[in-house]
Amino acid sequence: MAIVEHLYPLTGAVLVGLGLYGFLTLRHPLRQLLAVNVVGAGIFLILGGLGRGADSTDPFPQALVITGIVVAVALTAFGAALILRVAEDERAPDGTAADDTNGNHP
Amino acid sequence: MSPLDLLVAAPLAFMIAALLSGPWGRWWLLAAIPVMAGLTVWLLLLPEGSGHVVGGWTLPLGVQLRADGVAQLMVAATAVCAAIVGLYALHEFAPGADRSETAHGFAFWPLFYLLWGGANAGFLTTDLFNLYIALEMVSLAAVAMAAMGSLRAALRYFVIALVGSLAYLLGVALLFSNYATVDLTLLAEMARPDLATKTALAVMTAGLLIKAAVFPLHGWLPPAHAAAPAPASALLSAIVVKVGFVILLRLWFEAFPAIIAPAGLELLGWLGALAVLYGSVQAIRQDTLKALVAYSTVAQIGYLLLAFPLVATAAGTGGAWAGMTIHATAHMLAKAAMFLAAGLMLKAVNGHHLKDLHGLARAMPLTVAAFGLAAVSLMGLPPSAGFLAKFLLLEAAVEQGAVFAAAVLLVGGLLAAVYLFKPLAWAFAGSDTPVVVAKAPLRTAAPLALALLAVSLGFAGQAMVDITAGSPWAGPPATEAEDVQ
Amino acid sequence: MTVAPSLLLPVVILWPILLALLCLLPKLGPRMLLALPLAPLPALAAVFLAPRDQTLSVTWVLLDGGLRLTEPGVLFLSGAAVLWFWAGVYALRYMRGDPRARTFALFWMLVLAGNLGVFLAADLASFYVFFALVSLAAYPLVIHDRKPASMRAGAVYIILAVIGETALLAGFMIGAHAAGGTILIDEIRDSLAAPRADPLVLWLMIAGFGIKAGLVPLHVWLPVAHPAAPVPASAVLSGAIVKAGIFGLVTFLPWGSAWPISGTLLALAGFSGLFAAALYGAMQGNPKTVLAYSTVSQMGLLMGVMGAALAAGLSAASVLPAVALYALHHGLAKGALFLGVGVAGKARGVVRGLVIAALAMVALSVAGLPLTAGALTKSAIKGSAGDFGATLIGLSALTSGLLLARFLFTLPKAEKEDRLPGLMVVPMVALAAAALALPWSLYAAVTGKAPYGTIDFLALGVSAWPLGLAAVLVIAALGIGLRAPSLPEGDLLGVVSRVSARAVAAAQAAASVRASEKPVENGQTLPELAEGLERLERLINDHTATSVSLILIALGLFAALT
Amino acid sequence: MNEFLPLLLVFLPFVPALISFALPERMAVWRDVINISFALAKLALVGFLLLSVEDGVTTEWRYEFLQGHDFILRTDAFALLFITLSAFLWLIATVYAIAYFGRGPHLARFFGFFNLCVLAATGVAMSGTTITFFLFYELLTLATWPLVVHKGDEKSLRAGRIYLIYTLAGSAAFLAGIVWLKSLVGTIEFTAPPDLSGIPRLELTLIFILCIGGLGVKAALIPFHGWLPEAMAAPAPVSALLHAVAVVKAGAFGIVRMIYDVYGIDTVSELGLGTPLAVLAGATILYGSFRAVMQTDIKKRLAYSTVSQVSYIILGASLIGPFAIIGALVHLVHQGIMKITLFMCAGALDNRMGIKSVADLDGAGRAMPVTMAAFSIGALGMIGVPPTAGFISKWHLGLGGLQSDAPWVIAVLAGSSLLNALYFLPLLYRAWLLPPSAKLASVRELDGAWNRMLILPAAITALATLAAGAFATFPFSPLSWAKLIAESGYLK
Repeated sequence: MAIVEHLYPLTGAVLVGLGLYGFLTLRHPLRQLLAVNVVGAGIFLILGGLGRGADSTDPFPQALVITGIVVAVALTAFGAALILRVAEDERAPDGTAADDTNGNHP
Repeated sequence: MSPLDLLVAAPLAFMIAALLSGPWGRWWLLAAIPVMAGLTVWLLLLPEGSGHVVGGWTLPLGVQLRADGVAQLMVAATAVCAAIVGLYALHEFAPGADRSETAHGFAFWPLFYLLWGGANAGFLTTDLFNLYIALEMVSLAAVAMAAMGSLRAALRYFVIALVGSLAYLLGVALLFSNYATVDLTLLAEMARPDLATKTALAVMTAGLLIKAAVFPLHGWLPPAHAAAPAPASALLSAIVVKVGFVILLRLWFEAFPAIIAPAGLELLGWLGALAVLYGSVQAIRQDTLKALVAYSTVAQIGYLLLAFPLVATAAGTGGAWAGMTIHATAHMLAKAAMFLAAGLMLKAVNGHHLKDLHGLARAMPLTVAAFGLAAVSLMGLPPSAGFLAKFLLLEAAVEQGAVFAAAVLLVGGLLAAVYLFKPLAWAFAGSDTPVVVAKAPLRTAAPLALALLAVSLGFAGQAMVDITAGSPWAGPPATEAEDVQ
Repeated sequence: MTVAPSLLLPVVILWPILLALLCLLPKLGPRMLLALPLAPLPALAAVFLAPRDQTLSVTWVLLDGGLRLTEPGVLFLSGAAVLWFWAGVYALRYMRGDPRARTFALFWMLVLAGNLGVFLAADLASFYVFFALVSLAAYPLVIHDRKPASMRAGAVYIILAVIGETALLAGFMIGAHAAGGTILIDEIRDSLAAPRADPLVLWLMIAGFGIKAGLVPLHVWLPVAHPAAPVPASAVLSGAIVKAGIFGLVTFLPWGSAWPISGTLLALAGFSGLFAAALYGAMQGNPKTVLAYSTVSQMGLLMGVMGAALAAGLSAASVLPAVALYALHHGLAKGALFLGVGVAGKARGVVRGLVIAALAMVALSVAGLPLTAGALTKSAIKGSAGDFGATLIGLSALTSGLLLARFLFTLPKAEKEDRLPGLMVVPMVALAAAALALPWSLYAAVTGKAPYGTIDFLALGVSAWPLGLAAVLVIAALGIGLRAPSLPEGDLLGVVSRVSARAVAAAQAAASVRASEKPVENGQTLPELAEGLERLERLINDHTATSVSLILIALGLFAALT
Repeated sequence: MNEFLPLLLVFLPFVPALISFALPERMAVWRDVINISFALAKLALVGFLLLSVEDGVTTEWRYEFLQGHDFILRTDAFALLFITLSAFLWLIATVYAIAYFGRGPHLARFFGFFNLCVLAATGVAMSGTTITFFLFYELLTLATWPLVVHKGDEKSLRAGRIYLIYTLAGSAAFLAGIVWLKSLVGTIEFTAPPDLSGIPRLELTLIFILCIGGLGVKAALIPFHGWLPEAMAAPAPVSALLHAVAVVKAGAFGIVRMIYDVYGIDTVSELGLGTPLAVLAGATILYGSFRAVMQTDIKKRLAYSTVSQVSYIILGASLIGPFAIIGALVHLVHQGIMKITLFMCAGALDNRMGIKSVADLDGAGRAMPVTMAAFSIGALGMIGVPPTAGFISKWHLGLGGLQSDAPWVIAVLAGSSLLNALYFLPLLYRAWLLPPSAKLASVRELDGAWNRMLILPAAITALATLAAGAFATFPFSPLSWAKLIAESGYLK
C-alpha cells in the first residue's frame, strides 16, 4: 500500500530527475525545452497526487495543477516560437537578423 | 473595490486594449499613467497591512492581496519607473519604417503592461502559487522584451528562467503537500522545521535566485539586458529582478523566519558579497556601455542579499530592513535612468562602446548629467537614496560587528565608482564637441527625471523608512530570532 | 611734546619704506637715486631726539610688538645712519646713469629700513622682520652688476642668509617658549640668563647672527659678496649691515650670566677669524676683497671679545658700550675705506696722493695706531676681553697692519679721462673724519672715562710694536720686491662649493636613475586575470553551469537550514 | 529668519550653479555677472554673520533626515573662519577664472561645478554633525571631478581617475569610521565631544585611524598624497581652488574637527594619538618639500608644496596646545591665500606666455612684473619670510611644538623652510634676474581689461598675504580669529 500511496509523488520525482538530467546534458534548445517540460510534468504529478484522498479528492491542488499546466503550455509555445525564430535567423544568409545587435561578447 | 486587485487588473486590461488597438496601442499609455498613478496613491493611503481577498474566497482557498510597506514602496517605485520609461518608449516603439521596427512597436506595449501587472501582482500577493503565476507573467514579458534585442540571449534567458520557475514550483508543491496551504500568512503561523519545509525553502530560494540574477546564477542577465532596447533594458533591470527579490523576502522573513538557521542567511549574505565583488569586477572589464550597466545590476543585486543576514540579526524594524528596501527602490530608479540615458547616448553616436561616448558631455550635457546622477545613486554617494540605503546597511553592519559585510559595502561603492566613472570620463574627454543626431531630444527628460528622483529621495529618507517599517513582518521579532540561535 | 619724540621711531622705518614704494612708480623710479641721502634722515633725528629705553608699543602690527632705542642701540643707529647718509650721497653720484638705478634705489631703501629697524626692535617678531629684510633685500645689491662672479657670490650669500634666518627663527622660537611665550626681547634675554636655560638657543642665535656678522667659519659669503656689490653698497654692507649681526648678539646674549663653553667657543671662532681672515686677506688682489676680509677680521675681534665676556659672565654695562663704540668706529672707517676705493679709482696726481694719505690715516686707525680713534676703541674693548683676549687684540695689530697695507697697494689707478666728482670725495672725507673724531667725543660718554687720562708715551710706543713690525715687514717686502701672492677669494667657499656640487650631481644622477627605472604605467594591467575573468564569465553563462550551481545552492541552503 | 541663514549661506551658490548650467554660451556675459554678484552676495552674508558670531551668537539649522540622524548646519567660529576664507577666495577665483578662460567654449559646465564646489566647501565648514560633514565632503569630491577633467585630455582624465580612486577610498574609510563611532555613542554634534570613556581603547584607536586616514586623503597626508600632483593637469583656476580652499582644506578642516570636536583633545591625548599623527604630518611636510625640489614643472612644484603646507595645519592640530591650534587655524587661512596667489600667478604665466616649466621662467619678471611680484610674495610667504602670513603661521606652530614637548617640530619647520627656499628662490631668481627670451619680451602685462582682470586677483591675495602677516594682531585678522576660536572653544 505504501508504494501505491506514494506512487504519484515518486513518479513525479523520477520525472523531475529525468528532466533535470536531460536539461543538464542536452545542448539543443528544443531538447532543453522538452526536458524542462518533463520536469514540469513531474512537478504537476506530485502536486496533483496530493489532492487524491482516500474518500474524496481535494479540488484545490487540482486547480493549482490546471493553472500550472496552462502556464506551462503558454510558456512552451512561446519558447518554441523563440527557438523557431532563432533557427530562422541562423538560416538567414545575409545575417541582417536583429540578433546580437549589441554584441556584448564580441 | 480595492486598489489592490485593480493594480493588477488595470495593466492587464491595458494589455488587452493595446493588443487590440494595433498601431495605436502605444497611446493607451496616456490613459494608463493617470489610472495607475491614482491607484498607486490610493494604495499608499491604505492603512498598513490591509488585505483584500480576491473574489471573496476566504483563506486558505482565496488569493490574498495585501498592502504592506514593502509592497507599497515597490509598487509605487514600479509605477514611477514604468510611467517614465513608457513615456520614453513612446517614440522608440512606434510603428516604424521597416517591418521589424513596426513589429517591435506592436509587441512592446502589451508586454509592457503584462510586465507591469505581473510585477504588481508579485509585490502584492501573499499566495505562493499566485506568486508563481506573477513570476511567470513577468518572465514571459521580460524574455519577449529581451528578444527584441537578441534572440539568442533571450532564448538563453528563457530556458534558465524556466528552470528557476520550475524549481520554485517544486517548492510550492512540497509546501502544499506539507501544510495544505500556500498562503504566506498562514504558513507563517504553522511553519515547522521539518525536512519537507526545508527542502521546499531551499529549492524555492535557489529558483528565485535565478530570477533575481544573483551570482553565480546571473549568467543570463548581462547578455539579455545589454542587448535589449533601452526602455526594455530599463524595465528588466529595474523591475523584473526585484520581483524575484521581493518573493525571496516574503519567504525568508515573512513565512519562515522561525525555522531559518543563521547559516542559511550567512550563505545568502556570502552570495551577495560575491555578487557585489564579481559583478563590479566584470563591469570594470566591459568596454561596451550597456554591458557595463548590466553587470552593474548584478553587483547591485548583491547588496540586497548582503543585507539578509543583517536584517535577520537586526534588533527590530531597524536600519538594515529600511536600508535593504530603500536600496531596492533606489536601484530601480537609478538603473532605469541609467539604461535610458545610455540608450539615448548610444543611439546618438550610433555605437556601443565606451569610447564612442567621446566628448558627449558637451554634445548632450543633460543626458550625461542624468547618467551621472544615476551613477551617484548607484555608487551610494550622498545625498542620493542609494547613499541612504548604503548608509543604513553600513550602520547595521557596524552595529552588529559584521566587519566583512561593512567592508564589502564600502569596497563595492568604490568599485562602482571605478566602473561608472569610466563612461563618464569618456564623456568628458576631449575638447571638441562631437556632432550627434539626437532624435526626439525631449526624451532626455525621462532619464533625468528618474535620476533626479533617485538622488532627491535621499532627502526623504525618513518617509521611506516609515513606509517600509509598515510591513507587519519587517524584521523578525527578537524572540524568534533568539529561538533560532 | 613728550609723545612726539618716540613717534620718530616708526618714522625711521616707514620713511625709507615709503621711499621704496615710490621707486615702484614707473615715472619716478630712476630719479629716486636723488632721494638716497634722504632716507636715513629720520634716524639721525631720532638719535638726537628720541627717548632712550622707552618702548613705544605698536599694536595691531605683527604680533603686537614695539620699538625702542636702547643705549647700545643709539651708537649702532647713529653709526649706521651716518654711514647710510654719506654712502647715499656717494651713491647718487656713483650710480648716475646706471641702467638699473631704480632697482638699486628700491633695495637700498629696503635694506636701509631693515638695517635701522634691527636697532630699534623691541620684540622678536619685528626684530626678525627687520633682520630678514636686511638679509634678503641686500641680495639684489650684491648682484647688482649681474656679472657671473657676482651671481655666484649672490647665490652663496642668499643660501647662507636663508640658513641663518632659519637658525634664528628656530632659536627665537625656543627662546620665546622658554620665556613663557613672550616676544619681548628683554624678557627672553632674561630667561636666557637663568641658570637652567637651554644652550641650544644660544648656539642657534650665535649661528644665525654669526652668519650675518661673518663669524668664522660661517663667513664664507662675506669676502665674495661684499666686493661684488657697487662701491657704495659695499660700504654699507661692510660698514652697517654686518653690524645687524653684531647688534643681534649684543641684544640677545645673556650678559651677566656665565656661559663658559658657549662663550669660549664664540671667542675661539671670533679670534681665529681675527687672524686668519687678516692673513688671508693680505694675499688678495682686489682692494674690496681685502677690505671684506678686514671686516671679517674686525668682526671676529668683536665677537671674540663678546665670547670672552660671555664666558666670564661680564655684565652688559661693562661690555656693551665698548662693543658699540668699536662697532661705530669700524663702521665709519670701513665705509670711508670702501668709498675710498671708488675715489682712488678716479683720482690722479696730487689728489690721489691726498686720497691715499687720508685712507692710510683711516687704515692706521683701524689697525690700532696709538692715539688714533681705533686705538681708543681697542683700549676700551680690551677690558672685556680678558687677559688672553687683550693680548690677542694687541697682536692683531700686526695682521691688520699687513692687511691694510696690502689694501693701500691694491687701490686702483685712474684712467686718463676720469674726473673726480666732488660728490664722491666729500662723503669719503666726511666718513673718515667722523671715524677719526666721533670715538674721541663719545668715549667719555660711553665708557665713563676720559680718553687717555694719562698719556704714557713709552707704554704706548711699546704696545704698538706689532704695528711697527708690520710696517717693517711691509717696507722690507717692498725693498726686496716681494709681491704678495694672490689667492682666490672666498677661502673655504671653494671647498664647500666643490663638495656640494659633487653631492648635487650625485643626487641628480640618482634621481634620474630612479626616474628611468620607474615602470611605465600600464592601462591593461594583469592580462592573465582579465582572461581568467572572461573564461569564468563564459562558463557562468552556460546553462549547464547555471543549473548545476542552482542545484548546489539549493543543496547548500538545505544544508545550511538544517 | 536667522534660523535659515546657515541654509541660505550654504545653498546660495546653488543658484549661480544652476544658472551657469542653463545659460547658453552666447550669454556668457550674464553668466559672469551673475557669478560675481553671487560671490559678492555671499561675502556680504558672511560679513553679516561674522558680526553676529563676534557677539557670541551661533545660528543653526537642523533637519532630521533620518530618525536619529540630524542634518545640522551651524555657524560656529571655526566654521566661519573657513567660510570667510572660502567666500573671499571664491570671489577672487571667480574673477580670475573668468579672465583666465576668457570666452572659451564649454564654460557653462565649468562654472556650474565651480559653484557646486564652493557649495560643498561651505557645507563642509558648517556641518554640525559627522554625517552632515560626510555628505558635503562627498559632494565636494563629486563636484570637483568634472573640474579636474575639464580639459579632457589624456592627462586630465588620468588625473581624474586617480583623484576619484583616492578620494572615494578615503571617503569610504571615513564613512566606516563615523558609522562605527556613531554605533558606539550615537549622533555626534560638533558642539561638545561625546563621552568616549566607556569604549575600548583599541576600538577608539581604530576608528581614529579610519577617520584620519579617510580625511588624510584629501589633506594629502603621505602616503595618501598621490592624487594631488596628478590633479595638476587641471586648469589653473581649478588648481587654485583645489589647493587653496576646497579639497585639501576640507580634509584638513575635517581633521581639526575630528581631534577637537569629535574626540576632544583629552581623549586624543589620553589615547596617545596626537603624537603619531603629528609625526606623520611632520614627515609629510618634509617629504612634500623634498619632492617639490625635484619637480621641473611649476604647477607640480606648487602641488608638492601644497602637500607639505597643508600638513602644517594637521601638525598644529595634532600637537594639541594653545599655540599649536592657533597656528593650525591661522595656517588654514594663510596657506589658502598664499597658495591661491601662487597658483593664479602660475596660471597667468601659462596663460599669457605659455610658461609651464621652471626653465621657461627666465626673465618672466621683466615681462610680467606685477604677476611675478605677487608670485614672489606668495613664495616668500611659503618660505615663512616675515612679515608675510607664512611667518605668523610658522611662529605659532613652532611655539606650539615646544609647548607640547615636541621640540622636533622646530627641526621640521626649519628643514621645511630651507627646502621651501630651495625650491622657490630659484624660481624668483630666474624670473627676476635672468634675461628674458625673445618671445617674452613682446608680452605687455597690463594691456586690456581681460589681462588686468587676470592679474588683479593675484595682486589682491598677495597684498592680503602681506597684510595678514604685517597686521597679524589687527581685529578680524586671521590670527585674531584663530585666537578667538581657540579661546572660545578649543582650550577650555
